Amino acid sequence: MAGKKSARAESHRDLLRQMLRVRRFEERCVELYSGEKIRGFMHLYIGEEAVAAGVCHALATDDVVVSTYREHGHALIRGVPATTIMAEMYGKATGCSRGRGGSMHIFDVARRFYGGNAIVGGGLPLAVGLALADKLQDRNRVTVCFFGDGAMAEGGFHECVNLAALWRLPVLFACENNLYAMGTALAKSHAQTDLALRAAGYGVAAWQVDGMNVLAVADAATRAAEAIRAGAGPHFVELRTYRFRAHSMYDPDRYRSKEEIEQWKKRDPIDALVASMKAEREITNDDLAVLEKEISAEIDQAVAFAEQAPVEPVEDLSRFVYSETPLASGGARGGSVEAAS
Amino acid sequence: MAGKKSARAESHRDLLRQMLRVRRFEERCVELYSGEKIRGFMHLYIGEEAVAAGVCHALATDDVVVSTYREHGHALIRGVPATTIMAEMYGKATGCSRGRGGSMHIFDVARRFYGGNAIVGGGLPLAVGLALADKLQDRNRVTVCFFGDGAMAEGGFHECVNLAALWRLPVLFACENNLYAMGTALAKSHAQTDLALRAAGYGVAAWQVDGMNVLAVADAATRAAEAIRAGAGPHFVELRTYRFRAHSMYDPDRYRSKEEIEQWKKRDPIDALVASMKAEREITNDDLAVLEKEISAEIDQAVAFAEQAPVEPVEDLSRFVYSETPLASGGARGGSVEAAS
Amino acid sequence: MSAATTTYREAMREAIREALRRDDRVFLMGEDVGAYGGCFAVSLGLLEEFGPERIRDTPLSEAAFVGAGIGAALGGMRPIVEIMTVNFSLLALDQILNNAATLLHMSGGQLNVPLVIRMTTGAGRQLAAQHSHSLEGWYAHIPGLRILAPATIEDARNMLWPALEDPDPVLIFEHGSLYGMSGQPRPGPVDITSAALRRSGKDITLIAYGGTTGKALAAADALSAEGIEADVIDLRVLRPLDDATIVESVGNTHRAVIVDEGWRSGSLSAEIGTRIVEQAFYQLDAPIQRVCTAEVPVPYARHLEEAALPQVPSIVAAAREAVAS
Amino acid sequence: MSAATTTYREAMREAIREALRRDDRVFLMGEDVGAYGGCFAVSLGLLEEFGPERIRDTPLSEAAFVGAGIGAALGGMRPIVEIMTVNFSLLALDQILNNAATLLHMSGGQLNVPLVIRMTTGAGRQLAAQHSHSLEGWYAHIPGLRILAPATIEDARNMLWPALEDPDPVLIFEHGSLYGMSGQPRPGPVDITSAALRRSGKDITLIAYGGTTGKALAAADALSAEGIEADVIDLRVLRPLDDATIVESVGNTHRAVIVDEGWRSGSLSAEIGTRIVEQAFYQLDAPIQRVCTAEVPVPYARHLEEAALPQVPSIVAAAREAVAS
Ligand SMILES: Cc1ncc(C[n+]2csc(CCOP(=O)(O)OP(=O)(O)O)c2C)c(N)n1
Ligand SMILES: Cc1ncc(C[n+]2csc(CCOP(=O)(O)OP(=O)(O)O)c2C)c(N)n1
Ligand SMILES: [Mg+2]
Ligand SMILES: [Mg+2]
Repeated sequence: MAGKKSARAESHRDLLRQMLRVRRFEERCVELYSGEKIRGFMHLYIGEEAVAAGVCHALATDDVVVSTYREHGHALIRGVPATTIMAEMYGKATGCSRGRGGSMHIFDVARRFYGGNAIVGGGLPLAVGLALADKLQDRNRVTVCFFGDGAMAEGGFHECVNLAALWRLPVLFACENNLYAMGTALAKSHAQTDLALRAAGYGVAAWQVDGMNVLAVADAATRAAEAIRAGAGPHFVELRTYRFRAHSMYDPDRYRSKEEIEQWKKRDPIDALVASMKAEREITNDDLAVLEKEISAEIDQAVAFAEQAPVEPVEDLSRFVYSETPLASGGARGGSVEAAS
Repeated sequence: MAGKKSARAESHRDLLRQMLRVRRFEERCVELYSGEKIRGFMHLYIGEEAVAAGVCHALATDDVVVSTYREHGHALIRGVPATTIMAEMYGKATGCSRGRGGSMHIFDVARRFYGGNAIVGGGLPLAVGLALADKLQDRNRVTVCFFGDGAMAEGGFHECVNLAALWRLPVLFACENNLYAMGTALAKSHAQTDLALRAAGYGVAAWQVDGMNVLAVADAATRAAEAIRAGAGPHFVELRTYRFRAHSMYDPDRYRSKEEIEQWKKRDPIDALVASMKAEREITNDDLAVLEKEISAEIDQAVAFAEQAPVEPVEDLSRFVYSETPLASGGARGGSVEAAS
Repeated sequence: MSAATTTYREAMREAIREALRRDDRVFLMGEDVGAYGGCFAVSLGLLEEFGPERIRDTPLSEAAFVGAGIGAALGGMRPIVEIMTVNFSLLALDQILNNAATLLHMSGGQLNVPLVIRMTTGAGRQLAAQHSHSLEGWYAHIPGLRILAPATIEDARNMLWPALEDPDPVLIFEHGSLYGMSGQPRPGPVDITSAALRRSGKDITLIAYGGTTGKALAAADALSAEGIEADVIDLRVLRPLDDATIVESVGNTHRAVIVDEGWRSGSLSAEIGTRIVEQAFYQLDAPIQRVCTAEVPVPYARHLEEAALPQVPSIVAAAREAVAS
Repeated sequence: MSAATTTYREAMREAIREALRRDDRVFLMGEDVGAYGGCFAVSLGLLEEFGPERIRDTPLSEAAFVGAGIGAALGGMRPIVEIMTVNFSLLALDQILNNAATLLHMSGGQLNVPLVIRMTTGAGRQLAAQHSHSLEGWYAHIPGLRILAPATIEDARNMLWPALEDPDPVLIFEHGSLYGMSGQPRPGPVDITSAALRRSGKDITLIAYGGTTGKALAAADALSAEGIEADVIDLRVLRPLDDATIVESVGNTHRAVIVDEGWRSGSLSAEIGTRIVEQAFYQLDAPIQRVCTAEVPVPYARHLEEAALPQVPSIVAAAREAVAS
């Protein structure tokens, strides 16, 4: 019993750590953006941390994550080092994408993190294909695809959910419903605003989850991932959440009221988890201070790493347009060639 | 009572006439295709006539029809003359599209027939836009858009139904579910094969209708069109039907069994209507013979028209790429310019 | 009527406002054109002025709302459809090519599509590969379309109305780097058929459009300091191309540099280069030079992005080489 | 190993069959590739041989299944995705450009996309405007892609395997008029990097690819009867272009005619024309001629369609003019 309880506390501490890492990392990003260290489009996840933390909690190391341009949170929690993410946003050679991607294009194949996609809905078919590859190669993995409420209006969403359902692929569709697509409120994007119900129309198991409650997210994602691993086909979770910040650094946030934002901030997922952990005596203020300090150190290190990193030589501009070496030959997995013919 | 009864009989006779016109017209087209008078892709509607007849029955003259490449039936019933359709398929200058469109691109703006679209799903956004124009200009019209079960897998379908529902546009989505998209059976296209249910997921009123029963189709379409005219927003009807012929003239029809086809032929919509009219003493064999003769004459005339028609001069190849005359100036409807500003 | 100082962005907004006032068939439709004020703030304030029926926010459904614009044009309206950026226009390309550009011909002259589509194009703001395309050259390949690229505040202000009066579909490409440009536009009208000679020289012709026009002019200034005088042509209209202006200039200068932010291979520069050889071969004294974007997905890092795009020094160098040979 | 008589269609089928046998990561996916036997019967019989997992029918969802092909390639498979025809590929163009072609660069070299996409292209069968596009020139504009256009039975038979071995995305364009062509292919391998000189002359270079290669060869025969001897280049690879073969030939003949079924403006012919001027300007004795498709949506009526497309007589006429000038 004590063991179970402490395991629970451990898992809560881990979820808290992950959310806080994202929060603090992005707060630093805001400063760095003002200082013009980071450029281009940058989309913050602040307020939505429970979603990435809860969903990734359900994943095994070889599961796959496909994300959007609002992906710092997914990437950090998935294990992409803060150093290489930061260096990427600095446009440096040691960035995870060698400075070619920036904030919207974090990739880390070793962590099975497949981006970072700046076309709304653009990652969905990749997720379907990655899951298809797993299925065809008999690997029992889950592919999670994050996307927003706005993305669900794109035709590609419809095609992909249908395809995944038709072929019973191991995809977890994780819809981050933060109620806005840039300045467009949910009810102006969708005739039917119950997004889980919409997904259920494809014959996919679909639930709505309180995306401000990391424990609820983790539970739902775990349940979905288990079902997927058991062969139940794709699942869909609608994670009701809210971004506390503007859509991007350019957005003057004209389309929603200060009051609405304040109301949602009262449901800050980090505050909520801390409060419940305190009530359960799972964490003290001292623990919190230690945690904050560790995270601060991690981010300092990331910034230092990015600051001192070299840039790619301009002569390498054209690298990676085409591959420099052939891939392993088809023969490598040719053991079943006879079986196939 | 007698008046009502004879009105019903009249309407049945009209429905029968329309279905028969399509059937006989296309049977002639098959001969002409073999004789290489008609070329390119040609898709026959034989077996599905109840759908076009029933749906068009519900329309007023200024309602709009948007169709597919399988549109001879819609066009003929909508009032596009058999002569100009036939001349079009002959590639002649007097064809409704001046020989530039062929079988897949019948247009007749005077009959408010907006094609003829060979990209699966390609007509859907046009229908949404035509309906939007009606709404913005306060015209109480219905726009019918025909499309197939296969088309519902395209992302464009999803976007268009959502948009029409969101903006409550006067569109009647008429899904001709003939159970196949080329050789792909319904269950291989859609994870969820209850298509009306799928449409209902967008918050659109949606019904499934027996598409082999022209009276059922006419009733359903009338009900939908009335609701649309009353401002109830878009409606969706799934018309369960079957094509008796192959997908196109090139299709060897390998993907379905002869038995299945024969089973469906027992439900021939023309035979069914004739039988019920006979039972109701609404038609005699003599009446039928007269009708057949009239239709035969109409088609003979269409063929003669097409045969003797001139072709477009080659020098006119580049006409109609850009307009030759400006449109009526914006000032024409400028009466409300002040109101708008 | 003396012109006040304004920006390219405001000029475009004023053009939209004028159109909405002049013709009640005109409406603006696209993602975030309303409540957000437009992704690049072009339509800021128009929702308040004209209401949500005429400043119409759409869901993220590029194929559907572009196609709906085509349908609305068929139905008698004069839609201005905004695609946020050219990068997303690929999702609507089928509608643009297979319907907007084709319906008139395919219907034997029955179906006009008096539609205007506006979109932002170009790179230069560290937005990385998926947000930095310059695909106007692709669109210029499509028969049935007219393609405009306003490079000046005048053109931003004055091209929209004639585009709306055009009975056929017109696409307007606004380079993202131009919105902040300020100046005093002369009042309209302008044509939407011809290229403009923005500067006169005798030694070489620099051909540019949209976002590269300013760079070509800057290069011409630099060249002038070296004693090389350049004609600078701003194409303005990418389809149909105004061959006459190009050929006349090359006929005078005998040398040409084409500046194009598209990837070199298969960009609009290729068409212009070949037209010059077809029509002015015997006037040409040196190989044509092209200054285009390097054939890489545009990278995020500033130094790499700068290296990838046409820049003033590379235009100057190309011109020098042409003059030297 | 003496070659039996076969058709282009069968050669392509045999290539797919070979790939499926050699490598169990290979699978074929697309609309009606299975139960229907392939829209153009290329995959006829393969479903029975390899089963529905490897011969995978898809719904009408071009964006999703092409994107899924990209994802599957990332996941270690070697997908062959068939898009029924180039006309429908527009619906998947965002995936091809923004993902397939871009992921490797954007990820700093991490994400290879070893994907092959096959599609039918071209006009000539009275299929009218929406079914007659030749858009391979557009695809040849995209960095990161390799574009192939097999014009012979050998190439249909032998290009697929090296395409599958390529670590990057390869698009194969099969001209619809070629499937019935028959002959005896020499056994492979072939390269997927170079153009081929299909005929040697000394007076002029005719440059063609895919569906126009045969027309160029027929024109060369006709010209030969008049005493004009032509080099005929079959480009084979549209990106990256094999400049060397082109420049070498033009260096010998000093005259060039480019034959391209794309609409003239902005077609691949434009890029080739400009490259010739850039690289062989001083070898050129006459303006370059282009024989392309007229700038109209391809019409249905046979006589209009024939007038719209490049034909042997127009190639002959262009060559005569080039030689005369
Ligand atoms: C296809 C496409 N259209 C438009 C955009 C511009 N855009 C970027 S993010 C965004 C809103 C997306 O909203 P949602 O899917 O809800 O995600 P969120 O940003 O709220 O996380 C838009 C319109 C884009 N990147 N891609
Ligand atoms: C976008 C697109 N993809 C593929 C095709 C080729 N194609 C033409 S009809 C068809 C099947 C359509 O099926 P469905 O929508 O059910 O209509 P039906 O032919 O059964 O009436 C296909 C795959 C096309 N024309 N357009
Ligand atoms: Mg959102
Ligand atoms: Mg069907």
